[in-house]
Amino acid sequence: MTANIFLNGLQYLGYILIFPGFLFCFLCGMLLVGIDRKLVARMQKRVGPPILQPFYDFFKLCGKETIVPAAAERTTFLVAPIVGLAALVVIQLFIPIHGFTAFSGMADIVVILYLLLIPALAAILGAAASGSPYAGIGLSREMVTIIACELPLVLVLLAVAKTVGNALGTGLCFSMSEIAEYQLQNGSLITKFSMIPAAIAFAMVIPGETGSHPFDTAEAETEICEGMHAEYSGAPLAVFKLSHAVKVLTLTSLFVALFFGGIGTGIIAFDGVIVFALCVVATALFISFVHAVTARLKIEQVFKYYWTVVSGLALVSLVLAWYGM
Amino acid sequence: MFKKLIAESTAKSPWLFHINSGSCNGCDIELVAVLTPRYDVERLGFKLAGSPRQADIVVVTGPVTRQSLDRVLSAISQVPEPRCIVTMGSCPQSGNVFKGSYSVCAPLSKYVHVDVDIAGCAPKPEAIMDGLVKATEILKQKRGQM
Amino acid sequence: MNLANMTDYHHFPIYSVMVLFLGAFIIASTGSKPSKDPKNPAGFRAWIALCATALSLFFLGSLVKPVMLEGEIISYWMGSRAIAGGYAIGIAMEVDALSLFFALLIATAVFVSAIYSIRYMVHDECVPQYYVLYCMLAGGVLGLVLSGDIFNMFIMVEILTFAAVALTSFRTKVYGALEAAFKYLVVGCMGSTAILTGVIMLYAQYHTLNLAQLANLVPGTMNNATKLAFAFLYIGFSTKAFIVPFHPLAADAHGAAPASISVLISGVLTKSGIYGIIRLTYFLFQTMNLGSMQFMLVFIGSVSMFVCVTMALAQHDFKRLLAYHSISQIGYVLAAVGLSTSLGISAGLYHAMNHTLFKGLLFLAAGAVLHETGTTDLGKLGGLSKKMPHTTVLFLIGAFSISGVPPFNGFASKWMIYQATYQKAVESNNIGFLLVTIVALVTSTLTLASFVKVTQSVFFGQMPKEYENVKEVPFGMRLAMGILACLCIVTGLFPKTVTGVLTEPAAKAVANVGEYITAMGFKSNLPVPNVTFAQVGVWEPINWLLILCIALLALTIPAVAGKYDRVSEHGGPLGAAIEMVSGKNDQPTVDENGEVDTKYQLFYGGEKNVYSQVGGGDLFWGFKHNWRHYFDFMHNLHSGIVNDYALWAVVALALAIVYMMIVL
Amino acid sequence: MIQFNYVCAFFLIVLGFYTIVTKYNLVKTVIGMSIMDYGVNLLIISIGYTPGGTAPIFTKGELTQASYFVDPIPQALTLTSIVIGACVTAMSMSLVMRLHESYGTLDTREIRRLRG
Repeated sequence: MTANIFLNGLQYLGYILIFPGFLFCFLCGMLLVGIDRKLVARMQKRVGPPILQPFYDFFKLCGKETIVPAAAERTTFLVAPIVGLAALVVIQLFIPIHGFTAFSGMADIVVILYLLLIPALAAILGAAASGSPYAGIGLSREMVTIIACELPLVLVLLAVAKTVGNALGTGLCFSMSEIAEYQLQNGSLITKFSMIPAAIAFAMVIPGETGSHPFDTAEAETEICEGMHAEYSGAPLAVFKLSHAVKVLTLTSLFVALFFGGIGTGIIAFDGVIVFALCVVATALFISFVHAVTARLKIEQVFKYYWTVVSGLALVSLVLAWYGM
Repeated sequence: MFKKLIAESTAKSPWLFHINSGSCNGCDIELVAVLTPRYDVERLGFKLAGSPRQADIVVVTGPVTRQSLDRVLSAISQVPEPRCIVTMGSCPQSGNVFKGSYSVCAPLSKYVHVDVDIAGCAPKPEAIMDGLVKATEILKQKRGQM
Repeated sequence: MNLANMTDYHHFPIYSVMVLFLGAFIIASTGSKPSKDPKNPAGFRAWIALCATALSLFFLGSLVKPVMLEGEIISYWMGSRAIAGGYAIGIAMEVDALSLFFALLIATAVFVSAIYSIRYMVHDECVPQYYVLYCMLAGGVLGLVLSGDIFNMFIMVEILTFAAVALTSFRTKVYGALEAAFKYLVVGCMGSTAILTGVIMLYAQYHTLNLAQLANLVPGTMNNATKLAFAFLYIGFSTKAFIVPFHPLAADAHGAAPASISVLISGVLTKSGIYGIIRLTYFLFQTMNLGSMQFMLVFIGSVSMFVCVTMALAQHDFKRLLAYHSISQIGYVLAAVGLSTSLGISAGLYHAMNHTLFKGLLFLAAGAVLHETGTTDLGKLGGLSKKMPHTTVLFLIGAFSISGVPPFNGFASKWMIYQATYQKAVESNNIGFLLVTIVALVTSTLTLASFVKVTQSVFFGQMPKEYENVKEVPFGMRLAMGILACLCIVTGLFPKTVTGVLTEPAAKAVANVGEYITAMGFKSNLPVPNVTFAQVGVWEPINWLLILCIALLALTIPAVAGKYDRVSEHGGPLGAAIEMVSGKNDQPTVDENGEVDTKYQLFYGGEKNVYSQVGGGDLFWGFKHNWRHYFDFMHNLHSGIVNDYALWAVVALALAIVYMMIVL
Repeated sequence: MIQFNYVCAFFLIVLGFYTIVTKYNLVKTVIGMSIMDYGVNLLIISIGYTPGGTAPIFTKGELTQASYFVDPIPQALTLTSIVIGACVTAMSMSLVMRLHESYGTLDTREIRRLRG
């Protein structure tokens, strides 16, 4: 495996830097967040910021001065956002876009579930390194949100693995590319009725995992002054905002890959556009709509909500998948 | 190439940090009114930031009472460079009706270089937006010289 | 005994055990006058202990090729009295892949901990006795793992229990050390009595004490006495492994013992308990093909997995938190081994190895914090990363490993365990095992949560005034931690080779009991099973790390490039960030009375610089609030009274007897 | 007759458990542990007994195929078990002494600093 990576290195470098890698994530992630803020504004009868607002925010922050507080641990404080963003982009490489995966055969679903931990852990370490009490409260809430989102995510992924496994006859199948191929042949997983509760559960997990409005107790600007990013300014903060945007893209494209894999033509360019369109619809429905309608929850309500309502839905689909529906 | 892009986007996405140094909350309500759907200053890119580290424009309301003076100054000092100090309402500019009181160290400009003064005892939202837009121009020039 | 005969590897098992006991004897005979050198109170005795552990590690290391790769089983008779009249008379040592796997694990942990304790035991008195007990403990555990005679195993269990109890209460002035040692001794002695009763019941039925012969005779002829013996032996060994009903012992013992001993208790003694249970269930009684036996082991494994991780979340002391975690990881190992599928056993053993490595590293880091600041209370510490940067980095490697963050070794073995349990659930079409996978995944996140809590309350956040003059730990301690950290990273990056060389031969040995019996000279008709380790999932850590490094490079190049185009001193998108790392940018200025100027103070809503550390108890309020009834109940359940723990032990014994009578 | 020994042995073991579990005095716990040990020793000895057997000691010239010996191995095991019992009692009594010195009491309900 390592050998042929060096062989067609240029192609892989292209994957990392351009298509499902940095450029794609940067542009599509920022666009998604722009569309999200615009939709929320429109739902409140406001004109709302231009779609390219996240780009302006990013470049403004790059121009700002970076202040490292005296109480902070300098290197961890500055390196944490970069590692978080890099890990997030690497996850995007493993997610199939209608059958085409940049690096298949390297990580299966459970590994992707755990790779999603690294960006969150990087943000937590950055917050811990800044030494601010607001950041301390923020990271404690972020950790509780991660625990809350972990259970439903696990149940959904096990249900998907079991359903595809039943069809392939091996009983369970963890690898993403096999799931993508299965959906190519017999249609998206959403069409199977045992998968509908799992899709809804995954949709409910997306706002929690990305920390968008009703579940953004970790970065509550009003209560704990931007929570984990309280002491960040300038370029590191720009990288954190960018990784938030890329996380929205990663989770929605994972949702599309898992449940809407069947939709799409063969040509890679069109598939990219179609998948991005589906991601926009997913963001609109699950993040913007929920943001405009709800108020921020207390952290123990977030935990209770995820471990009862959403996990129950995911459990329903797991049991259905288990008995071969 | 970057310099122009950064200067351009500094003007397009100014983030506000609101410090209340003992105001009667008249100006605070007006500032929030500017963010509501009717006036919607967010279409120009404005956003309320939670901590001074993430702010570009610091909006100070209230007659800077003695109790809050050093707190206001330490908060302003924590805002990273290209920043703009905006005083809203006449209290921070002259102390308004509270001028001469033992506990008011009124004109903020005695302690900090103030860039934009928005006049009015509870200025109208249009005046606030005009002041804030002027502040973004100043930000852009400051960004250019840095 | 010419030299050629001496260096023949068949003698190495007894050499490795005897070297340690010899070391203990020599140190004991050199009196207890501490040496004048302040940095190393035990003087040359520390070097004797170090050489003894190094030699035993060398002997076991050279056994890897014949036993692991070529699959040979070394049987060694003490006093060369072999089988007379069909009965094994002498005491035998039998080293197959499973025992060698555990022996290697134990020898590495013992060697590294010896390096650490040279500089760690500086503040203590009568350190020579510490090294005597240390070598006795190491020798006892190695003897237990390598012995082929069940009564010899009992003797070694006694030796290691005595040494562990004495070492737990070594620092008598530590809060609660004597009490922890007494509780450990009482319930440990009950466990040993249970083992002795079980051994004697077996001898009464089969008139032999040799493991291989028992494995040959027992499976067919199971009457009530042997079932009783099985129950007693099982409870005895689970006392040594600190599984659920006996886990408070471990929490007290680790909390009070010196860090280098906590490494041994958590990394080594628990593994010897697990080894005993594996020998018991797979070899002696061969009951693991019964569904109910698998259910028992997996159930106890997952209960101890979940109970101990939630207890750990509620702790206020660094070492007690680590102690509860080691029991929860032992729960993982037991659940995986209890599946009795070859992949399950291989995953369980792989996790046992990883656990010894990262748990040793974490305890050494806790010891370093105790060595420098004098306390391990999570509420009082904070911000030590500025004063102890190396310890922080090493601790973070250990914390990431235990909580299963991808590139490190904890993830590789936990990932294999999830697959093993899920595959078992699919094969046996029994939804119970699916529950175990879910509990395992959720427990792993709770482990991550408790280590985030430790990171924030000990190493990051704000530093209290009294730790101003804390400085980095001496090099010897950091060397020990460094060795374990490198092992953690290496075993994490090469799961295929590590499992191929170490855990798969051991798993084959567990499945292949027939060869174990014939190696001792008894005829056995058990078939040689063909063992496959087919894995459904796929995980290539090296390639993933390669892509991550390329991505990291891709991020930093524009940043560094930005720095040179002199547009402004803050340059391109990340210019400022990289400049800061190189420290060129403005430094926070400190005025005359040590007050940092306001620009670099933390933002407190305008207040002056105030010390307020968020750590210890006030983290994870959301989780604790939702589970408050559970936490209160568990807090009261662990009452700390000796009688309650003894009551749990007796109840567990009764339950085991009833369960074995019904099931077997 | 030998069954009576087994019943006594197991009775002693259960008595030992009873003392450890219910008595709230440290010294009584130690006594309970040693009673448990004596029970096991009695069990080991009575297992090795063959009716009509003599002590397993060889004397010159008297070695005949017909002479009955009691099984020697359990007796060897009992020796070790007695020694271990003695060590357990010695160590636990020293711990009890130090506990009394630092906690000021022998009541196990007070000695519970490490809990929760």
